[in-house]
Amino acid sequence: MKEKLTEELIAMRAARELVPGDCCNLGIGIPLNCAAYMSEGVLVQSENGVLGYGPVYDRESLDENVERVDWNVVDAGMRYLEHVPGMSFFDMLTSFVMIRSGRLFSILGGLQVSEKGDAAIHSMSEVDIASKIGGSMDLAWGAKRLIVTMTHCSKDGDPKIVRELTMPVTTRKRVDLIVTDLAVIEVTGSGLALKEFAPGWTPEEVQQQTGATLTIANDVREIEF
Amino acid sequence: MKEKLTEELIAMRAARELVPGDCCNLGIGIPLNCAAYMSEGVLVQSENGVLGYGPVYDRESLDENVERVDWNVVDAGMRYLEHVPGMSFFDMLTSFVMIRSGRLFSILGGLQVSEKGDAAIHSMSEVDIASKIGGSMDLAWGAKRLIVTMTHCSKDGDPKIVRELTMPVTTRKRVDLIVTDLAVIEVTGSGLALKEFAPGWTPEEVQQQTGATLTIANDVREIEF
Amino acid sequence: MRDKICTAVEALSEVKDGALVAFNFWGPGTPLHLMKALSESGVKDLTVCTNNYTLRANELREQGAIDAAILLPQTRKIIVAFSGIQAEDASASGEITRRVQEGTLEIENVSHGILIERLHAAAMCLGGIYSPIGIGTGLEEGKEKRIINGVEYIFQEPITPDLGLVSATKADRLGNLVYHGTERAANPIIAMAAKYTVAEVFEIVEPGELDPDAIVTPAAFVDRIVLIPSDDAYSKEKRIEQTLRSIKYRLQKMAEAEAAQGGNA
Amino acid sequence: MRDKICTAVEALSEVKDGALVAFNFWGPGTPLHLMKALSESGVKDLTVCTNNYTLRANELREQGAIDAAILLPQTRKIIVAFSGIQAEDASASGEITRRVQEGTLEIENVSHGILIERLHAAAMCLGGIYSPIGIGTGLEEGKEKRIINGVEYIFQEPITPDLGLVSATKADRLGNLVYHGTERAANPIIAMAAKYTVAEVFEIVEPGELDPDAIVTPAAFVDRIVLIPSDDAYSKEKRIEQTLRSIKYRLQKMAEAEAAQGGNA
Repeated sequence: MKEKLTEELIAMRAARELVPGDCCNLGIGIPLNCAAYMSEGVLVQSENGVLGYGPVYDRESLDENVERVDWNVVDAGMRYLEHVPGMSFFDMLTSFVMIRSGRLFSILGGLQVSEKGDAAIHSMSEVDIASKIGGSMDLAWGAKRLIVTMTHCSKDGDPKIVRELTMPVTTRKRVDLIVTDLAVIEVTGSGLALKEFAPGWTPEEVQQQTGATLTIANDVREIEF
Repeated sequence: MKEKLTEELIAMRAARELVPGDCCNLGIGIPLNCAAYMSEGVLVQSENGVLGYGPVYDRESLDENVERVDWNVVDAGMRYLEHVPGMSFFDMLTSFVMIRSGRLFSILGGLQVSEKGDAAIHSMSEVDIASKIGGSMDLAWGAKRLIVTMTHCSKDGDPKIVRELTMPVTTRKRVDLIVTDLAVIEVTGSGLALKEFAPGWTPEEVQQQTGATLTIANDVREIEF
Repeated sequence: MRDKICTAVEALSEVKDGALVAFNFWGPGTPLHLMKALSESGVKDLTVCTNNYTLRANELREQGAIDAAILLPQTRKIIVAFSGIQAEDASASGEITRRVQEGTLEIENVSHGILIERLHAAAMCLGGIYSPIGIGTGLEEGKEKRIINGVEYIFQEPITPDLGLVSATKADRLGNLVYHGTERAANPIIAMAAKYTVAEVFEIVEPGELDPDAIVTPAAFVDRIVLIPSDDAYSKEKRIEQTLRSIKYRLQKMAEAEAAQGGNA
Repeated sequence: MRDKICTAVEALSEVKDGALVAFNFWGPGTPLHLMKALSESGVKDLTVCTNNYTLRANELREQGAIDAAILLPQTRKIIVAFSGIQAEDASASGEITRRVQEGTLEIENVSHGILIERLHAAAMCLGGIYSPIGIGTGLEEGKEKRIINGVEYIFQEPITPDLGLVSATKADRLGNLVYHGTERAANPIIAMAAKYTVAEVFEIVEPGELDPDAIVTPAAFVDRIVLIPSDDAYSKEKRIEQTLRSIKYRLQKMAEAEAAQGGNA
């Protein structure tokens, strides 16, 4: 039976889009795993007001490190951060200027992406009254390059790459690249271009699991790790 | 011959409007003199980004103090400031939030004030092409209380307090108090109220030098020093 | 000199029914001491504006952890960018659902950026702004739109808090504030946007002890300073204890969920 | 790692004709080294956006003092809040008058607050804002106005600099900047608003040497860092000398004016 990529491998592949000197915000879910695979010199940002953070304390070991942890330093997902040289703290106004103005790559999780580059990223809260928009709309709109990482299909096997979104829209026409457990797909002005596929899979099999038409790039190839 | 108040005395009278804890911006000209007469505990602001400054270096003695002067600390009028406890530096965005949002008293110089509380504060540049608006419009609009200090009449003897402005308008309906070398006049919803007059003058004499009708306050009195 | 230093009760004594109150809720930098005091103040019909409205589990709340729902009985409207309202272990969740359905509670969803730009628009005394965020999404419903230089924008009104509750590391007696780490977040913007700003701090020092280049919120923006008592339920130490409890609780829940899944497989 | 550190010539090599360039001009915090380099770069048709356009006297200019008019031959438009253009001792003044009259130079007058809010609107990627400043004054001419909640506002478009020239005390190698004193002024806002930001600094340190709480402009906003050479005409020492000369000159002029008045009396 063919294996799909693990979340770790999706994150590893997405992280490779960045080079030292780039600044980047990582959304909740798969994107958070990218931090471990980033080239040294990529500055990671979090919307509550920090740029250039490095390792994150392991939640399991936090109480063993009570003396060492700086309890005033968390990322947007409330993970405690170690101090690293070159880190800076700032207010949310500065943070959202940074986020909107095309200076950051955004790697975000996705619920659905359309062939036009629309994306459903935020979910509604458990009781479906209040939303979990958070920073996702700003991050998606303002990114230098918007990379969505997600499983290719939902748990029920429905394609998450579709012609038209059926879920609440987070952003319109902003997705640049989709990295899934089956493929790397570029969103172009003329639709979706399959650039890479997971080891052991074929472009045709990827198309079968996709709810929109893929054009096969001339240089399509297997994802390499 | 009757004396008019000196610029120093105008400044002294205007400074008395403030109590410790108040924050205040002082415009160029007569208002700058107010600093010397402020109660301790009044925080003086300058629009380039400083709050809570105290003594200003005497220009004549700057080169004797080259070692002591902090060349990075000036007010809007490019006067070098001594460091005092509680001073803070900030950017112009923060400065203009402070200026606009009713947290500061503004004491500004005036070219003309109308009976409606309009004021001409900024002049045009020497060549009459570019303006000297600076921070005056923001300071006038956003002041907790706008106090205009000026000579009662121009050098040519024309009244500077008038029915309608004839000079370029800096602000409309914002002046609260006018302190001149002849009088202290409140701008009310129903016109100008003479509150105090210079020692040796009478309300009638002040009216003669004024281009708009003054109502004489019930408690009108001589300015006391 | 007018003394800005007082207790939370004194600082909040003049807050009126119907006030719009804003605070930062994002781990460090959350004004828990003032939120608690506000919940006990008796004011009602509040509009609560916060970046995050995340409910704590009942078990943690019983141990002293609080969240914005401590104000829920006094709240008629919530303006929020991110809500974490978990039905299964936070009973306030049911109350929110019920009250929204019966029409006694309104929720306005925004993004973090929209929340901040609207607060900042208030600070600058603007009448409104054209924001690019939310075009083509549910957030544009009922809003005025306008195309400027070929780009579509949504008109956003400023949010002017009547009361800003702010959390900072230190204040001097004049009201200058410094923040450490990510506690800064929305605090400086709330201090500038609010008509009346109360800051809770862990330490008060004399003027001159704070580096004038490092002061983030200048004294002009702070109306009252409240020192958190060392034996307070929201002292520095107590907050760390609550954080550790909350992390353990979350890990335990995750372990339980995994075990349950394993059982089903 | 991409190195952001380079010379002024390298940093400005890709600036295009017609660019909108913004810089702070307010004593300390003025990017004199970069302004000089830009004046020698050959780019033309610039729009120059600065808080103050104050001309230095010829005598001081001859001794090395510069002002925004060093860019005048390359400038087609000036956006400015405060102009000090003294006809009698600054010959650039005559040039400005002549060029405005012949139509080869345009001047747009704003207030300091309007300049800053328009730069900040650009930083936030807004389409425009409704500002309360200038209602009933000459600044409302030709502008769209709107009444919101009973208050009248003027529509202001963002100002987006193609090039931001910034002056700071120190940078680290990543581009994080710290400012000292009132040199801060408009610099952090220009850094955020510009599409391409070049910072001149007096010192470059290693990452980790700047306090993360005290960094004002985070590295993401800085594209190039230029260290001012110690033998530069705009080194720290040379600036102090120029300042002292300028103050002496002003005092001397005032004394002369008083003597002349005395003679007339």
